[in-house]
Amino acid sequence: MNTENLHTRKFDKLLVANRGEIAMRIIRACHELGIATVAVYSDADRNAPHVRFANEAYHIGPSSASESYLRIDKLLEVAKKSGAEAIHPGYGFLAERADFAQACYDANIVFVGPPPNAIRVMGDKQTAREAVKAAGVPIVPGTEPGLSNEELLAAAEEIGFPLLVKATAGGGGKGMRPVHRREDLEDAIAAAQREAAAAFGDGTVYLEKLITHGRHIEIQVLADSHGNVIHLGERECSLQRRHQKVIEECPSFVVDEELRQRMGAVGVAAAKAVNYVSAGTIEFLMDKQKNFYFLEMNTRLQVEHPVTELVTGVDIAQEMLRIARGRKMRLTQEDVTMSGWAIECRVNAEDPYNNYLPSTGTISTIRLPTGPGVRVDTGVYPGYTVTPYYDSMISKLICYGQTRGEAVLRMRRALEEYRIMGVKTNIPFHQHMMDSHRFLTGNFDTHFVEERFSMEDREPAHELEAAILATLVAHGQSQKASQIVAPGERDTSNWKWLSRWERLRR
Amino acid sequence: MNTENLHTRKFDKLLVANRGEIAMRIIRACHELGIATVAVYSDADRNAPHVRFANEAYHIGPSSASESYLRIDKLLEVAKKSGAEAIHPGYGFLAERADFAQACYDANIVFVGPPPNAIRVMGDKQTAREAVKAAGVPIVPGTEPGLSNEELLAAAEEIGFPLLVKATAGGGGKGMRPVHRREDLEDAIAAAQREAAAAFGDGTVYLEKLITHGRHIEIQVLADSHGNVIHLGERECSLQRRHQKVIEECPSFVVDEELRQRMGAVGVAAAKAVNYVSAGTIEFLMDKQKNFYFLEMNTRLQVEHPVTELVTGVDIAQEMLRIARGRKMRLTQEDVTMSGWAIECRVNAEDPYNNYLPSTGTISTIRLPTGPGVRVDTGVYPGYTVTPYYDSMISKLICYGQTRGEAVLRMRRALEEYRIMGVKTNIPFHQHMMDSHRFLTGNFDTHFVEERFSMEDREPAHELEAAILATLVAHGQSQKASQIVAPGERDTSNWKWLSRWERLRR
Amino acid sequence: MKYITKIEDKEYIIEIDNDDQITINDQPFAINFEQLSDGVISLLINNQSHEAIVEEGDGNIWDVLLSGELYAVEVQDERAYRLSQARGSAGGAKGEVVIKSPMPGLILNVLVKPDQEVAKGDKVIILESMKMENELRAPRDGIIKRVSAAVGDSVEKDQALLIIGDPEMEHDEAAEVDDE
Amino acid sequence: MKYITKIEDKEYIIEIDNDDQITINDQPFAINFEQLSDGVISLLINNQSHEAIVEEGDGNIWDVLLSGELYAVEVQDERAYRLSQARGSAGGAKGEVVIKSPMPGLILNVLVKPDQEVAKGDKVIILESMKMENELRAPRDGIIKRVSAAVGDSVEKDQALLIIGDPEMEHDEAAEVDDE
Repeated sequence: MNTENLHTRKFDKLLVANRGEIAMRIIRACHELGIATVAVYSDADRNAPHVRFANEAYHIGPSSASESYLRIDKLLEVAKKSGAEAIHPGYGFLAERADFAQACYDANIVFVGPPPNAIRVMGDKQTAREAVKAAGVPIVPGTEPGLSNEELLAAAEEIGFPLLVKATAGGGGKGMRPVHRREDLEDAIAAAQREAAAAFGDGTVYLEKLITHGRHIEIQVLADSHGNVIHLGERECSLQRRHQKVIEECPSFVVDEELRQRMGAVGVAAAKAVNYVSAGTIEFLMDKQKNFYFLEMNTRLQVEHPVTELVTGVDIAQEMLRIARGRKMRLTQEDVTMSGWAIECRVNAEDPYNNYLPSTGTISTIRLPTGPGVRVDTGVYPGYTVTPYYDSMISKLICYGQTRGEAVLRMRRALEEYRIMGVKTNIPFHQHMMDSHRFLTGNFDTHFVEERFSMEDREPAHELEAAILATLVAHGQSQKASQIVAPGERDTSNWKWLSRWERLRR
Repeated sequence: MNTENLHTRKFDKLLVANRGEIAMRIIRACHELGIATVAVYSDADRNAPHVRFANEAYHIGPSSASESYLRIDKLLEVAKKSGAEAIHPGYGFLAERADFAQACYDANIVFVGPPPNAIRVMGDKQTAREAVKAAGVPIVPGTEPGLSNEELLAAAEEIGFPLLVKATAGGGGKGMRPVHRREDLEDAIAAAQREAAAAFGDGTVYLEKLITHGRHIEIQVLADSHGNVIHLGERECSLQRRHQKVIEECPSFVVDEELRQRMGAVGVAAAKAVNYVSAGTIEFLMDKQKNFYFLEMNTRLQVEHPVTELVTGVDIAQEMLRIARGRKMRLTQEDVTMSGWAIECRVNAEDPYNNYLPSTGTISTIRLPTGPGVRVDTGVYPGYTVTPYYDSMISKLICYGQTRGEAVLRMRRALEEYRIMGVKTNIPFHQHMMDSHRFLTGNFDTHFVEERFSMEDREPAHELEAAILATLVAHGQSQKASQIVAPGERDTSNWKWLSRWERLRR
Repeated sequence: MKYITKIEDKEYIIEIDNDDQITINDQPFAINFEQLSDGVISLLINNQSHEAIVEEGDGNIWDVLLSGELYAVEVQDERAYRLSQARGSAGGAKGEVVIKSPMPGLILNVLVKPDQEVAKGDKVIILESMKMENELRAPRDGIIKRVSAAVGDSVEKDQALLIIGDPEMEHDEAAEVDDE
Repeated sequence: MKYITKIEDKEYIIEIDNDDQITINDQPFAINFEQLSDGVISLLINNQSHEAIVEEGDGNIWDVLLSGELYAVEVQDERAYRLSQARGSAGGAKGEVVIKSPMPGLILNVLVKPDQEVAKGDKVIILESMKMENELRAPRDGIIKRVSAAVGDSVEKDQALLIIGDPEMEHDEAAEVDDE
């Protein structure tokens, strides 16, 4: 098979070209396979857990990603210096940059991911559509990119409204705009072009029919370098805000075994169409009649991979490493079975009561939920400062149950146990969702969160208790403040630490 | 069926008559089923998580268990006051006291466990042996209790050596002594009687043939109040110190599907022999030829239940509650399947380098391992003081993998991530075990830990790094100390907090 | 000791009688308050158990994290309360709302002009940060009193961007503004 | 600044040249030391990453928790080191070992008498605690110099139970004891 420019061979030391929870996920998978790990860090991340948990760590530059985590030259330099034989890109940053995969190949380093060509083809919406179309994968009607605004306006008439303006280089909803009325089209094109230009340095956009009440359902695939390709079933990712997934689950409420196998087969075909190797995800949009259309393929490990791991029992991160080491997959399609239900809530630093505006600040306290059926993947720590440099995801909270109901109830329990102070988080959003009838009955689509879900109707349940707590603490502080000796210590914001310190001195 | 003096009916509020990690486990299971919880606490436990996580909490007395957690009158009083309709005893304390189950019944409170009679029969080694023997369960040859020392010495001749001296009221190895030579018998009987008298207020002992190179293998059963009894397969608990389990796994290295079903059937028969209802465990001793003999039945939730939960996907704690609510089990024997492998390490406050002496003290720092395949059940917290009042278990660290190898490697990773400071723990013991060839090849029995496993041959891997760390911290302190103003602050044990506090003030 | 404690528009009069009892709006509650070494607070109110983290914010505002929700609570003792009553509701002119930048970013668009009427929820400013366009909306009805941000400005966290005043207060407010 | 650091019987001479370099037994190491707000320490030694918790124990002993193992490390600067050398190895008479009660409990049995020879690993005292009989053993060969616990005593944590002296030192040790 043609997987040119792909190294697969055994390696014992790997460089993680990423940060945050996904760097932790990769480091853990490596250590569980006996692979030594090399971390890289920017100025902002010296104290991050991926630096502390890795076997080695190297500084690669300022906080801005363009000067650190996106610097291919520095990453390869560290790989050489540390003797790392492989590089894992994680997600985001360089994960879907064909030139990075190629550069690794040229440096005789194993790139833990697909061959450059697969990234290149799938990275461009247009070539991706052509490639999978040829393989018989259903796609959404639309235009090719690069048309003039006049041509776009004309094409819009044929496609009909509602439609989507999408950036060719886009991803994660950036540079994407839905248009419901002809008169809004021009503004939308302008906004999408501006945003895409800013985000990707390429403002090219195209049009696509908008599937209303569509659900986002994706198929996880695994492909080894020996031509074996399997799927691990679907994930339901319809709960999104501005095309950012916030809650994912496995399996999907609307997919039965027959449909699962049908979608899985299509996913496998899409992967084969580009001689795919490694873990990948084919995203589909599904309409009310359960027709599904190819959206895009993510040629990397997905944020939401854990829900599939819990339901299939397959450790996707470890499989990815085994495949990169040139091993045959241990699993055949027949070995893959799904049991139980898993839900993932993305805990973000944002204010659900104020239009989900990102919340920056320094985390003072964290206590994670533990116990049965609860998994937390996180990369933050007490003292971590949420900055605009990196995305606002604080952690992934994943709960498993024998049934969807069990998983939801466990998620409620885990969300209530979660303690994080110093930034606002969307935990109340998740709590509200877990209480929502529409969610519980699986009756939602990709527009549910934005159009038919509101935090307005959430009752703050414990105002009286909060009032009492604040009053008692304020009271305690004023009592303490009057006892303290040195003037410097009177700085009230520290009384808590002081009282702790006083306790220690006893 | 005769399950007299057993209430089973729906309840919405439950009192947890326990503390520590098992109280947490029960509270979580209740909240996941929408059941409100009532915690009780002794002087030592005001700040314990079970107090903080429960919906209500009541103080029941001094730290000594005999004045608090063992006070049936106080527990029933709190149940009445709080309106709790059910009581869960957890394990230890009153969990296997028939009089407590009876008292709950008399107070018209649902006891989450078996009927008093089942506890009574299984609680006495002798009646237990008779009951299961009648049901065709194989038992180890031995004497009945209450014999005079002369009679015991005579009986010993028939049974032959090696043999075990066991306390009738015993459990968890207390009042148990192995005897290999005739001349040691009298001393052993004396020691066992003394220890049993101290621990249980009853010094009665009996003799039992000692199965050498035996493995401890137990069967988890579930029985509902409608006469349905199923088993959830076996657990391997051979790794013990002084008859205290330290590491458990599911499944067992030596049990295949055929043997599993055979042992399971025997376990079910034993449960039926006493009209058992609720979750229970039948412990067997298995010799080299894989003959298995009934040891005892634990008529309660077992410490090591999580390994079975991870491998079968069944939430045993929740099932127990459903059964107590009078529900039919959702599962039939056919629904029970085992997939993957789970290992539990009991993290105890003890010094593995000094004869495992219990280590008392106050925990200053805890950081639990997280991430894929790792579950931690714990009841301790920063500021918790390990005292002789309660047992020395700090937490249960449970790891899951698709294979035993994966589970072991994950356990190594999790043990390395675990941070607990303030008391010595047996984490190095677990790390050493996870590296041990005998353990990895499943080649061990109940005497392995004490007779063929030593910490002596463990190399401290990071002495140089430890030396550097201590020196840098000491240096940092002396630097800081010289800058600090108020004399009180010079107290060196606080420099860390001070520096933290100083950081906060910036 | 007596405190006046506000959450949103609710006001509680809380009297701390002693270590294990408080009185709220003349109703007594048995309390048991503990702070753990990691700062977490455990509070029993008539045996109802609550775990929370409480940290001091600006002014007399305390942030209380309680079963997932973050509450902003204003606590004043009687003296402070009477003072603030005297000079009108705490902070700035009555009913005035300052819209601050929630994070560092770039002003992409300013959708309102001074003296313009806005309704709660109207978009007023588009701020780019974390590579996303973020819409800042009016927290309530009112009149734009001042706009201190312009398209293209890069702004810091908490930088004041514009001020919304009460409609009915418009005149004296306007006056005030002119004074400055 | 120069320190003499001991673990077990190993001794390291560690010189802290500046914030990012140290010299150990004349060999230089590049270091990067950070302490997090929760007290955890992250140390890079020639880019090798180590995470640890370090707390001060008694005397100059520091407890270092490093990938599961707890190390007891003695740190002395040159001055303190020379002093301790002068008056023989730190703490008590040379080679003397005090066996302390590791926890509160009840003395069930004392298996040795003063002047009795013991070998490393010999049981010396049976202590009941946590409802278990715990065996205290001799940490090394030596001679019992003093027994300060009797059967039936209930003892506190860290209470001295008996003292083991060096065989070869016996005489002057004995003398010392008599002096007291």
